[in-house]
Amino acid sequence: MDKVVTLSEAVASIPSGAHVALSGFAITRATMAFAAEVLRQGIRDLTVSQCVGAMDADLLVGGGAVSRILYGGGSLDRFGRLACVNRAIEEGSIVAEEYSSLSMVFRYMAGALGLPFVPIRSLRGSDTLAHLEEVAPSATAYVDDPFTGDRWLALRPLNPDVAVVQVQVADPEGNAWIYGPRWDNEEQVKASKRTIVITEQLVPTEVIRRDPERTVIHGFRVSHVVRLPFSAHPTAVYRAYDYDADHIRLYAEAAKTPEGMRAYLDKYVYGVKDHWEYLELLGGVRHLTKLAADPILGY
Amino acid sequence: MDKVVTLSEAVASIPSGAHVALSGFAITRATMAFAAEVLRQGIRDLTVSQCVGAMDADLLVGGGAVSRILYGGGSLDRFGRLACVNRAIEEGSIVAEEYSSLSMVFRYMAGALGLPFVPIRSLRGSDTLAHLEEVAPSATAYVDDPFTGDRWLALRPLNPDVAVVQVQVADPEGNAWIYGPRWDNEEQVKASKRTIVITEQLVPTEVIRRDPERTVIHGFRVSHVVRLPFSAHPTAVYRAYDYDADHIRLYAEAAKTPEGMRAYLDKYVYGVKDHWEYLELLGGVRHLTKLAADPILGY
Amino acid sequence: MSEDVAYTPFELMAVAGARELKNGEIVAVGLGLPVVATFLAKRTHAPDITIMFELGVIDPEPIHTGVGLADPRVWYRAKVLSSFVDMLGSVLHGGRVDVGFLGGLETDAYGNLNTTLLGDPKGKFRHFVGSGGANDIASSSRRTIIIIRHEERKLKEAVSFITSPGYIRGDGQRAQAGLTGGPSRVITDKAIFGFDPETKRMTLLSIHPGCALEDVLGTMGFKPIVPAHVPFTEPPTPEQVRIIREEIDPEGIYSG
Amino acid sequence: MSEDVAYTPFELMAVAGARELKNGEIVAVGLGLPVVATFLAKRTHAPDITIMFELGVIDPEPIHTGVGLADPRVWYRAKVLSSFVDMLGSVLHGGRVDVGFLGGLETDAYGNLNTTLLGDPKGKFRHFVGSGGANDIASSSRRTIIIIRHEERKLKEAVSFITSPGYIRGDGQRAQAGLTGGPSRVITDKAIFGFDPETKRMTLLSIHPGCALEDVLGTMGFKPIVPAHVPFTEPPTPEQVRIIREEIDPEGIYSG
Repeated sequence: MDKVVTLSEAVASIPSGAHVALSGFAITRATMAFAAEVLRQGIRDLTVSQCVGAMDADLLVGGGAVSRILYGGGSLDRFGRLACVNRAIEEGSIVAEEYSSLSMVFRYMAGALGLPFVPIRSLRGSDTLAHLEEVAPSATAYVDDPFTGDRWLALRPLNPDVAVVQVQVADPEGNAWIYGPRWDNEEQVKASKRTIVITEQLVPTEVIRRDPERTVIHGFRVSHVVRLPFSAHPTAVYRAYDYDADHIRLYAEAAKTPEGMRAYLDKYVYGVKDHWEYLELLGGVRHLTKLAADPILGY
Repeated sequence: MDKVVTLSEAVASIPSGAHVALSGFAITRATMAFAAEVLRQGIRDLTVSQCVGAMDADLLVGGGAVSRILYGGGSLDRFGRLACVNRAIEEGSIVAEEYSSLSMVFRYMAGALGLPFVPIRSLRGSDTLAHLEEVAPSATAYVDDPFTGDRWLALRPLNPDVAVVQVQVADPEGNAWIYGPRWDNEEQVKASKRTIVITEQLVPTEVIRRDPERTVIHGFRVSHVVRLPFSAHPTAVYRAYDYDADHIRLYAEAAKTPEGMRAYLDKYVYGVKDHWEYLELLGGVRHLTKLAADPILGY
Repeated sequence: MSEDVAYTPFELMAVAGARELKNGEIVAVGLGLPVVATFLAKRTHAPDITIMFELGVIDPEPIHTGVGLADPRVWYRAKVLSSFVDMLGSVLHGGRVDVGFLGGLETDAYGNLNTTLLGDPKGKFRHFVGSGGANDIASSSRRTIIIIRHEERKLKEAVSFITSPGYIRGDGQRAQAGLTGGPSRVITDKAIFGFDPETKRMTLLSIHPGCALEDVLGTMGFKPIVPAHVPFTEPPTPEQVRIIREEIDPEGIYSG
Repeated sequence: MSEDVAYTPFELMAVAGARELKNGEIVAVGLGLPVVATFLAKRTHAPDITIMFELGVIDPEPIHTGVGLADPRVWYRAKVLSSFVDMLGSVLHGGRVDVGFLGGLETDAYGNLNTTLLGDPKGKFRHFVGSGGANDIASSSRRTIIIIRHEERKLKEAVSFITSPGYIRGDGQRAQAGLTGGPSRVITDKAIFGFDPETKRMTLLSIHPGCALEDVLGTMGFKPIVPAHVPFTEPPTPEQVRIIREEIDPEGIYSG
């Protein structure tokens, strides 16, 4: 079944208020083109989740599309903080459920495996848990190990409405491969009601059948497949292109103030019709060619 | 760290009474050379486990090395039943904890992830569970979902003393790749205290670093690496060699009676000094060449 | 028309099984006739079916017949090669499987399946294959379809050992065990059965062409619910028979 | 001898961290000095160390310095590229990690770490990176080593927010939270600290060459336990400094 559509068609399938799991990790495989299109379409009141906060979540929060975030903390690595997310938390303009990387991925895993809950050693004794119990009292509970009687923290399964995942290779059905570490992406996809795959390379299913051990996303879980080059820009896609350090610095500087962020959005999100215009604004083929990954190094 | 040893050295590390998780599934990637060497060394009183019983467990039981088996049922596919396992169960000469494939792999998974227990929907309402509660009262319990109050069956984590896994590619540290479906092998390795890797191909770590997404067994979990060709014979190793249908038929016929099994063991296990002599007894290179897998088909 | 087509009872069973599958459904299958039925559906009215084998295989396209799930022949050209946790965990236990397709040594009036042992579990018995993924599939699929030979010893009032629960002994016992779903059809070489919505007892739905009601009832170990009017099963079409014989099971191993 | 070697405070911290690692140990590290220290140990006295990054990376051999764990530069030549569940689940929560190597905004007398916020959690505060895998590593590693700048605002009697628990407020509170392990060392640019076996309060173990006790105590926000005799920290060897400068951090990003 051919599920290939344009980015705007895929984004249009997401209603305001939906829970969207994002594939980004800091400055890599972040769903940037997706986030920009969400803002252009005026989708609002989203819940976004990911184990480690990334630039995609920061752009969505900066554009006012998010009312709740579930994440394990995050940054732009050495480029700086997730300024928009942090400011929104400090101002109380979004509700932030803060976890750790493992407690987030265990919530996705429980959702994926159909477990009613999952016990975990993390979070206990921390203010992170104390804060979480305030903002999301139904996300955690305590359970006694029926074998030893020991008390354990239990996490509620997480089942997002849709996972949006940036991959290197996919076929028209949505069967997809991810090169490099996959962090929480497999569990996000398996826990979500459906998945939107955004891929660098679109290949015939014939190619998938040649190396099926690599297929970490099953086609039947996928509702839309979008083939869009540099759709994670300015973040990196391993074996495809490197992060655009200059642009991330420009973003990090702009995001420090609401005014700066406003100007960034006006120019790079609202100032362009779509991702193709965005790429031209950056300098088109000439600029993007500089980011192409070395085939051996992968960056 | 170089962990490459001979099969007999690796087998000698296993004390009688140990719990050994085996990588076989029916007639594929069964640890046959390992099982034969266990019998030749006179190791006894083993507990063996695997999600689906395979020819390796049947040979070990037929040779009297097993006192307890944990498995989800099994057969030699269309070649017949696991005659030795079934006979031992019927005679009561071994204790059989029978599960389903998922409940077995969930026990391994809980052991791998350090979960104190794992809830599951399977087994309830079955005589399989009723029987399990008799022979292994401490393997299961009931737990209430702290979020909904629903009652769930809970499984105790499983942590075998050693996993023995038949792979296609490994390096001297034990980093290993498995081609084809991996069934329960990843969870067996991660749940076990240590792992013995038996590989068709021994490659430099340099090769592992070229395709690290394939590394499903981490070197640090491995105590011994054995490089031994056709070490799963007569079962199949995907992309290496096909199963030896004639030999499996010969085995299935022999295994139907204790006398037949005795004769098989005397000839193919005790009648040879080691795996090399076994391969010569089969007909050496000339016979084995017929089993070599087609590079495209994988069998 | 199709009346003219010669077909074997197994071909009819496979076709009847295929008809139960809707396009787009996710199907968990063991080997044998269920595979023939599912591949037939995928090649005819249900091209978007997803076929799943428990050990970690999705949508293979075998060109040789295998001896079982462990045979690399049945993995050929798969889209996914993964693991039990992926298939039985994230697909099945995760609630994604629409249909579980099962066979067995014996089934009973409430669709319970026995693949474990025959005889007296406490005394003398003969032990067989056991569950594998069957119990998991029977417990977590939205519905299950049972394909079994129509013999008195295989269709009993109560199986001697419940490996995979159907409706247990009726009376909401399946729900009390925390299970939803349950068997929707039992397909034999003489008839097709469903289950009474209230009592969950097996109910005769159709009789295969050429079989008589007495023959159907006289060769089973219990009395199913028999409605006033029982139609004949729709026979296979020439195209369905051709696909089975030429494409799916040319060696006639499962449907010959 | 080593007295002659010129080294930066960060190089000394990295070397002190490396000395804490035994050969064959499994080490979970965040980026920065912990990585420099771990790579140094692996290239010197502990070649069989296994290095793990939470997002799914084991034993990489980077040839370029990365900006963070998400930078493909730090994944280069890894032996394993997998996932959070594999690393933080089966390796860390599964009980295989010997040492967790952590940094933070601030730590305190009981080795609790704050990477979440500064200010009043209930009122005006500034929010930072949060936990990532830090809380998980602090909760499930056999022991943790903390590397942090020696400043009054970073070494407090009690952190303003416990992101990753050390011994909490002492008195067996860590065990009461169901946790074993805990911090074993705190390495700053002026001294090395351990924890009192009984009270779990931070205890001065050694002072770096060139620092005075008054200087060490005068620049921290609480009073650690100070034994009668406090030795000087062993300085880096010329070889250790060479390896850091030429092989591990040639651009001096972490240790310059």
